[in-house]
Amino acid sequence: MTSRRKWALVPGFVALAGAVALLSAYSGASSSQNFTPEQPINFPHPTHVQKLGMNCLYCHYSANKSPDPGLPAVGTCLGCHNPIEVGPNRPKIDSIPARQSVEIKKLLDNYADASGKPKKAIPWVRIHKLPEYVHFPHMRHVNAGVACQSCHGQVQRMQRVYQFSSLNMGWCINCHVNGYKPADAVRNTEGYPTAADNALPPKKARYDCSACHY
Amino acid sequence: MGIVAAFRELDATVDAIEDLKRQKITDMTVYTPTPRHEIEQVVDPPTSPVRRFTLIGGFCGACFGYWIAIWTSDYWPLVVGGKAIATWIPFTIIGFELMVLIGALSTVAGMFINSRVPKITMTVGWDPRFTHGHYGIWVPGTPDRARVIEETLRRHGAEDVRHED
Amino acid sequence: MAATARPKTMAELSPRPNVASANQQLPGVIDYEQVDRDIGGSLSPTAGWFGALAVAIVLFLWGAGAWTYQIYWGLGNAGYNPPVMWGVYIISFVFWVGIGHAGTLISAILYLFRAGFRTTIYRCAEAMTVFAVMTAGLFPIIHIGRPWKFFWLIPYPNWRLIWPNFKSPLVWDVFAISTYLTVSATFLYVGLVPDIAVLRDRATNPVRKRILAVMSLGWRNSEKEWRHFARMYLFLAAFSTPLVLSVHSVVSFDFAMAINPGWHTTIFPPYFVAGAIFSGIGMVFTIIIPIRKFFRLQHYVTINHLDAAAKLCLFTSLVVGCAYLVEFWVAWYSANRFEQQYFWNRVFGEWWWAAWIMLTCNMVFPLSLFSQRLRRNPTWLFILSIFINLGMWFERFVIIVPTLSHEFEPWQWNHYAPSWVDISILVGSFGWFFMWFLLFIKQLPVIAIAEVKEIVPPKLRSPHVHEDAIDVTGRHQAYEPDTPGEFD
Amino acid sequence: MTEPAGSAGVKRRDFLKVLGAAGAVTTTVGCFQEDVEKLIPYLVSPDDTVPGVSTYFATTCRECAAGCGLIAETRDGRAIKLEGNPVHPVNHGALCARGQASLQGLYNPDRYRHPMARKNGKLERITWDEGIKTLRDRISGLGAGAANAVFVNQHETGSFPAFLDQWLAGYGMPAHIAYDGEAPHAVMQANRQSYGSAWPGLDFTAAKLIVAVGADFLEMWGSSVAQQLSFADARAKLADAPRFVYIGPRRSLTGLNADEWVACKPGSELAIVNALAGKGDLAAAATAGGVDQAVLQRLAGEIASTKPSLVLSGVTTANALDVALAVNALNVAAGNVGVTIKPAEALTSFDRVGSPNDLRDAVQRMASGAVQLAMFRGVNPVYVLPKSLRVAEALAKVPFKVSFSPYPDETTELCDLVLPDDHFLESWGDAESVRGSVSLQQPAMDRVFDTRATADVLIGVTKGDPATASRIPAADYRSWLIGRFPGGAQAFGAALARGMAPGSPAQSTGASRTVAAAPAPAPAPLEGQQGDFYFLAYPSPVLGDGRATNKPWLQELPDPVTKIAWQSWIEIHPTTAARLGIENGDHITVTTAAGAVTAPAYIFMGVRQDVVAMATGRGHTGYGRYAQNVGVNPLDALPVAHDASGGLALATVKARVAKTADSSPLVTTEGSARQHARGIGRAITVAELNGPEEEEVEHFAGDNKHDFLPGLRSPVANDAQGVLGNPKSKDKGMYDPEHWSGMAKRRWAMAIDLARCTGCSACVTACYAENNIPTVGAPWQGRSLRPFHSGDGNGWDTRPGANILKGREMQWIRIERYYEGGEDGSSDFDTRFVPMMCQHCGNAPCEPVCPVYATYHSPDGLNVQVYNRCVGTRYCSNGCPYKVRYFNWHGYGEPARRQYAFPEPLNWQLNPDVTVRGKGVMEKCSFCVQRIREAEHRAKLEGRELVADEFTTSCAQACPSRAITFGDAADEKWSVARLAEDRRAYHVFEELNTFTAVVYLKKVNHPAGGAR
Repeated sequence: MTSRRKWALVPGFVALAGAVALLSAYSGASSSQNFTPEQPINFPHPTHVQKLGMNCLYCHYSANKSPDPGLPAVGTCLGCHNPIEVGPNRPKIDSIPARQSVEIKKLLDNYADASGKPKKAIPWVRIHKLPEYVHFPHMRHVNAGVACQSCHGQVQRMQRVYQFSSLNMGWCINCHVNGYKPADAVRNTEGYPTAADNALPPKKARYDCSACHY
Repeated sequence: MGIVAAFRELDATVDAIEDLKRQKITDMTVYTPTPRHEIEQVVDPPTSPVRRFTLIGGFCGACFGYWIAIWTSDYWPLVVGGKAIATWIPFTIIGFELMVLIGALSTVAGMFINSRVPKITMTVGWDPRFTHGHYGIWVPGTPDRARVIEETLRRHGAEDVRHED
Repeated sequence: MAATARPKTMAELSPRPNVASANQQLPGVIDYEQVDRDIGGSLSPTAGWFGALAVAIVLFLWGAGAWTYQIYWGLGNAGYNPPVMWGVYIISFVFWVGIGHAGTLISAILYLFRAGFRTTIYRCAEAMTVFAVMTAGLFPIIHIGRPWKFFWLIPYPNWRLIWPNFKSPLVWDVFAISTYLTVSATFLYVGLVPDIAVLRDRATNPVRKRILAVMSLGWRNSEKEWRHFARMYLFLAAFSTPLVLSVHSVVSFDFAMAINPGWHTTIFPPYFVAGAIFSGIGMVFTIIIPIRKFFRLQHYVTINHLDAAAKLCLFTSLVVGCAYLVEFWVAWYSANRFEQQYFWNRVFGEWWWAAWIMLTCNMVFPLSLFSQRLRRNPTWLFILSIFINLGMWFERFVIIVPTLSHEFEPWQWNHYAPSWVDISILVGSFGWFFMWFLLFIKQLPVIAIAEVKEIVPPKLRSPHVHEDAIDVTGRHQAYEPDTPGEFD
Repeated sequence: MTEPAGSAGVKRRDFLKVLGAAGAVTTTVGCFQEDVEKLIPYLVSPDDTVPGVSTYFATTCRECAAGCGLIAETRDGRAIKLEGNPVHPVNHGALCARGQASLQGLYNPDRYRHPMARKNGKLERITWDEGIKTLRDRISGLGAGAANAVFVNQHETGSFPAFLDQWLAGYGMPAHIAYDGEAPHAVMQANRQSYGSAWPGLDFTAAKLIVAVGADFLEMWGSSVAQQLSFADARAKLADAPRFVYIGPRRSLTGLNADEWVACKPGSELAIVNALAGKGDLAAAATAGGVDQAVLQRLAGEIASTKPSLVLSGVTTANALDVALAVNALNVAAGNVGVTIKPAEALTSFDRVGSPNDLRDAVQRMASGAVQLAMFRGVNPVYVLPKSLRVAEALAKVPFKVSFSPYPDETTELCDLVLPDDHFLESWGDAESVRGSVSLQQPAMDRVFDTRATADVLIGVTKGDPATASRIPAADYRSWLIGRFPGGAQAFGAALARGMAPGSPAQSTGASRTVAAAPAPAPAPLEGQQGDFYFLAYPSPVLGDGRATNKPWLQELPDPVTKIAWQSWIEIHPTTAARLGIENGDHITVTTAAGAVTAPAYIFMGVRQDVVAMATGRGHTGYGRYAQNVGVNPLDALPVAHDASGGLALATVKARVAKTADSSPLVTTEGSARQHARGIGRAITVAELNGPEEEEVEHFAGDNKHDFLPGLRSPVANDAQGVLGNPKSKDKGMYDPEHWSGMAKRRWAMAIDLARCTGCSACVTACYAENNIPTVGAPWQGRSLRPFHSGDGNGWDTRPGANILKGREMQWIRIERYYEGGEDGSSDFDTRFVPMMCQHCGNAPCEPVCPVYATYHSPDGLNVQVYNRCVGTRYCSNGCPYKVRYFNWHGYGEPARRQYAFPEPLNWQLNPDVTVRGKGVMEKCSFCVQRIREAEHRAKLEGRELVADEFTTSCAQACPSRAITFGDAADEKWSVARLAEDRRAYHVFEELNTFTAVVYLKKVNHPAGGAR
């Protein structure tokens, strides 16, 4: 009897091992999800988006007309954070050195000269990085009504930006095949989808390899 | 608790088994260095159920082979060489190979299950000589039968009879 | 004692004769104990064995080094010469897979046919199969441009949501080869279990005994075990038979499925299977003849067995030769200019030398086996087997290289020359193969103990003349040696 | 334009590239490292560019004198591709291989990165101020010696020569010497005499007969792109096309395009032309030329009867001028002037070219020690003049030598001061290609290195000294140009958009040289010389006079005629070779009175039996890693001989040929030059063309019907083609023509007109430029450890083109050159040029064999190759009947590897839209899928459908003979759909049922005594 029970262990163990192997293979392992690097300047998205209500496209100015979303030039920052001229745009805190934040100091000290001219580029650390053999046209997605947050997460709430999505192929394909619900866009931008939104059919996209790989 | 006997000769073993069976002692285990039809004949066991494992395993394998090939091809339909998405003819190869693979493995599994290997423990009633040159008979027996059994075994020329408990 | 009746004769006990071992085969073997002694005794390592093993390991390491080098710098260091995109690696792949086939043929198909001569050589052949397929399996990986991505050929659920292309002959290969490896390895192992049990009980060294105990799965030679064992063995053989035919057919699809001249023919599957068995038997000779000599097992692997195997070898050689000729005839008859120009180029063009090596080694030399004296001459069989191995390697060379170098597009016609990397890895593969084989023959019985015991006459109470034969029905048969001096 | 943040921007770009390449491999060798990438934004975002979207600048090509218009595509501040400017009167949007490759001049890794001066024997880095000051001091120190100063400038049109002369005159220096080693001086002088302009417009379309007497008008003779466009248009008239006869000792690329070749001895052209003109004795001419009198008879008749005709001369013998004059006389007599030869539409490219005679004279003055200061810009006398002139020794006598060359060429390495010039894609300028219009040259991008435009340097020199500061009021050359531009800055800015403007550049005030060039010594008459072979040097169609040799694309581009790359060769006739027991690749030595050269033999039907020919351009001893020690220079064996016009005479010497012991394989991409009756390049004669259409071959039972469904769709590949899909299946997915994506509606296809194709190979280089194709022939890219072979000591195969010797070139599109006839060595053979690229089969044999779907058929009819999915089994290549798949044998795309094909800064050119392939991956022509997708994106953004012919592939765009047409065959609006219906249309290897998407249109032959 005991020998019989002991004997039953062996195939059981094998089956277990097989199941574990399959599961581990299926989970999208090799993804740098949640990559949260330290940036040269700790740019507070919440302040700019939520407090000042700036639009993503103000800084990422080519996201709707180019594959490359575009990064704000130092000049763009200095448009507001200008060390000399006191303009209407200029944030109050800049004028009060005592209350001037460390990060703005960094900006002004390292990347702009006293006259308010950009001095050198800010070496931002790249977070959302697709392999070079994947061609991701931002403008197609933005113009199709995909909310930035759907892929990048609620950046307007992130004190420090991190990689929200896994960005692996299955993640892309799921949306391309099953489609993107316009209601999700509303939800992702902290809105409440109306019945009309919910009624809209999901937007599908090509799942042909050569749509992204060439 | 029982008696294990070792025999030198094949015919002696066969006679002993026959005799024991005649005495309605059937719950014995026979050991033989190599499969002999003579012994199989006198023991006259039921046919091994291993073949069922083979059949079921092979059938499942073939089905799984066709299924995985067709399902994956249809899961992401990509046309190659102008061929249809799910082409059953080449998939027959997959079906066949998996039939053989799973069929064979389940056959082995069937053997293991039926003959209770692998054995974690060496049970009683056995002697190393049985893998060498000797035939053996092990009869788990109650003391009351013990004498009769030993007598029978010895009469048929058992080289050595041992009581175990 | 008097009370007992006259003991029944075996004739009365068993009306039907034991088919598996009806013919007397091993006059030199007297009883079961002798089998254990002889075969068990051959396992003690010798200096010569250590030397051979060392050589094998060195060759293997050299090949492994070459492969590492190739992975770092890219396949460019191999001799590929586009459009000859396949070279030594695929040639060796087909070669090694072919080698494997004889093992399965001998252990499975001949088992089903109840061919008695297989008993003493099948273990050796089966082991050869497993190690040959292990070797072959490496080559597709060595051959591809990004070996580290090889697992993409295996269907497993993945986050890319994309699966292998089951229409590709290469995926068929993956299935065929892995199935073949698994089944033949299982076949070898379960066949070994009773013999391991024998070794376990004979072993004196406690550590070794422990290991063998685990490997033997607690096998006890009980009649019940034997019964299921026999069934399983039968079905495994029944599975292996179509498997061995399918595997090399699938390998031949790698070529037959492409439209290239010289590849795109329906004759390929039978042609390849026959060639595979032919080459395999060649390798069996290469292996078994030295073993039989150095392990002093001549009275197990007898001249009769070699003779029978040689006949098989001759037969497959004739099949292969026929296939060669048919290819030429079809090329001529097809009136297809691509085919015709290609086959002309194969024999009289740039590759004439390879083609003629193939034809002489595989078609001409084996004809010598029509002579019984040569069939029964181990030395000649050994020499011939070397030629066969060479010839069969070149057969694959002739199939692959001339086709690719002389295809549809004349502008892209090119030559081919292997580089030192190709050669090193080829040599390394032999090292790898023999490393495993040498380890095997000194650790596990190279001849199937249990099955040999089947054909050794069992002890019976009725006395008989010692060195003469007793068939299982107890009848006495005087023995005449086939050839003088066969016992030494 | 505003620039991205200096080198940081650069780093980012090549990081992107490299990363992709590395990304493929880092996982490979097993070292996983979390490589952190930096994003470098602009400092001030430029208003006119969008990151990730190309910006285009109209400018002018300065690679040769023709001055074609360019459109430079820049991405994130880097020029990544050059295309012809469609509105330009010379090239009408086409561009030759050299023009394409000028990008590799811009990004050449061997460019000087800063000014340098010779200190204690070797060149050391200096600042620009030092450099300019040194030059200024030297000039002011000249005093009277100024009159003997020499400034050699590459011949170029536009304002700079005038500006330069003005500047020189200011210092009392003689006007500069404009040198062009490739210009046919004799022809130009004759044209000036006969037509009043150096290069009248040539209208091939108007001609009914073209006779070229050694005039290689598809190669270095004149403005090849313009001539090729016109010639292709003429040939495209099919039945009415002009018959083309080529007369000359060697059948050049132009000759191979001819219907008939009259192989005459060098030097006998004059007699033949006169005879044809009816002025001379046919029999004498025939014997002199070693040609059949009957042929000349017939030709003379043809010329007399066929009007209008076009006769061109381009011989390089000592009597070149006489020949040219005779030919012009013939044209005048035949009334071709104004019809096929249009002085009114003259090209001005060669109007003010100086003669090599002047340079020779200058060199001799240097040798005499009279010259105090020599300045060189864009000219490399040490290389381009025959060795027998001893230029190096002459230079040694000059106390101070200045070079403005941006490359370490042989001359510059001897100079004392190097002030590297900007590349024309970095600097301002103008050119005059046709009279009355200026084509402008503007920088397409920021400087790659610390270089400076020579004009600005010269201005700097004057500005630095108060005495001279007033001479040139303008701050820099740009403002100087604007200053003299009609309409000023406003008009200038407006004109830049098109790159063209009416008007004419500054004319040189022509302060004539103080010393007149002494006439050259008359060369010895050819016939009297020693030796039984004529030695014929000719400018390479790809490398010209050698100034293009430092560009890997051009080194890798097989010579259109011999298909040899990365190597020099000596052409010899099969019969002669057989007589001398010479095999292909045997090294043979050609010895002339002036010297000797040794090179591998190439057995070629296209040279006379008594001629050995050799291309210039290789054999540099310097000029950077790609040019150095590759091949030999035929000029080493040439005497200094000039024709009456002062042009360098290349066919003036006889030679002895000796076979040497050693031999080396030819670095050729050619397998078999014969089609073996496989119908790859097909031709049709005019007679057949006029005759009835041959009926369809009917198919035997069971054979698949070989004809296409509408729109080049294959009847078998139902799903693949989107039609006839399995009716039972509910969703045929994206392969359903009704699928919302609409992909399956299209079938991208290509039509190639062999009647137009001249085999010039511009498409090949264009493909390299567009698709990041690595060059693999550089000496360090070979295999490692070839035992028993000579390597560089540590075991590397350092033979130039080592990979190509193994057949590993990566030409996604290649030009196959097949011969028909001439097996007996006769001069009567036909050549078929077949551009061969992935045929994008409807039923592709490569697709089903791929185990991982790395190649498959996309709904819009592309045979897609997914690099990142490829595991490299190379099975697809075996399956491909066209052998158009190429494998990355080494890490050509991996900077860490020795074989890296894009050493910094060549990688700046890489096209960001195309993946750089790592090692172990298969690649092939993608029909420029990145352009297809880009067009689709654009259309989508503008909310419209694709417009017919709105975009095309790189090869089709560049093709100077407009032989390639790309488009959607399933949509009649696209022109390719029309061409697919042409009666000349055929598919290669149709019998294999591959249903290719590439349609070839048969070549049209005009045999002697043809249909008209």
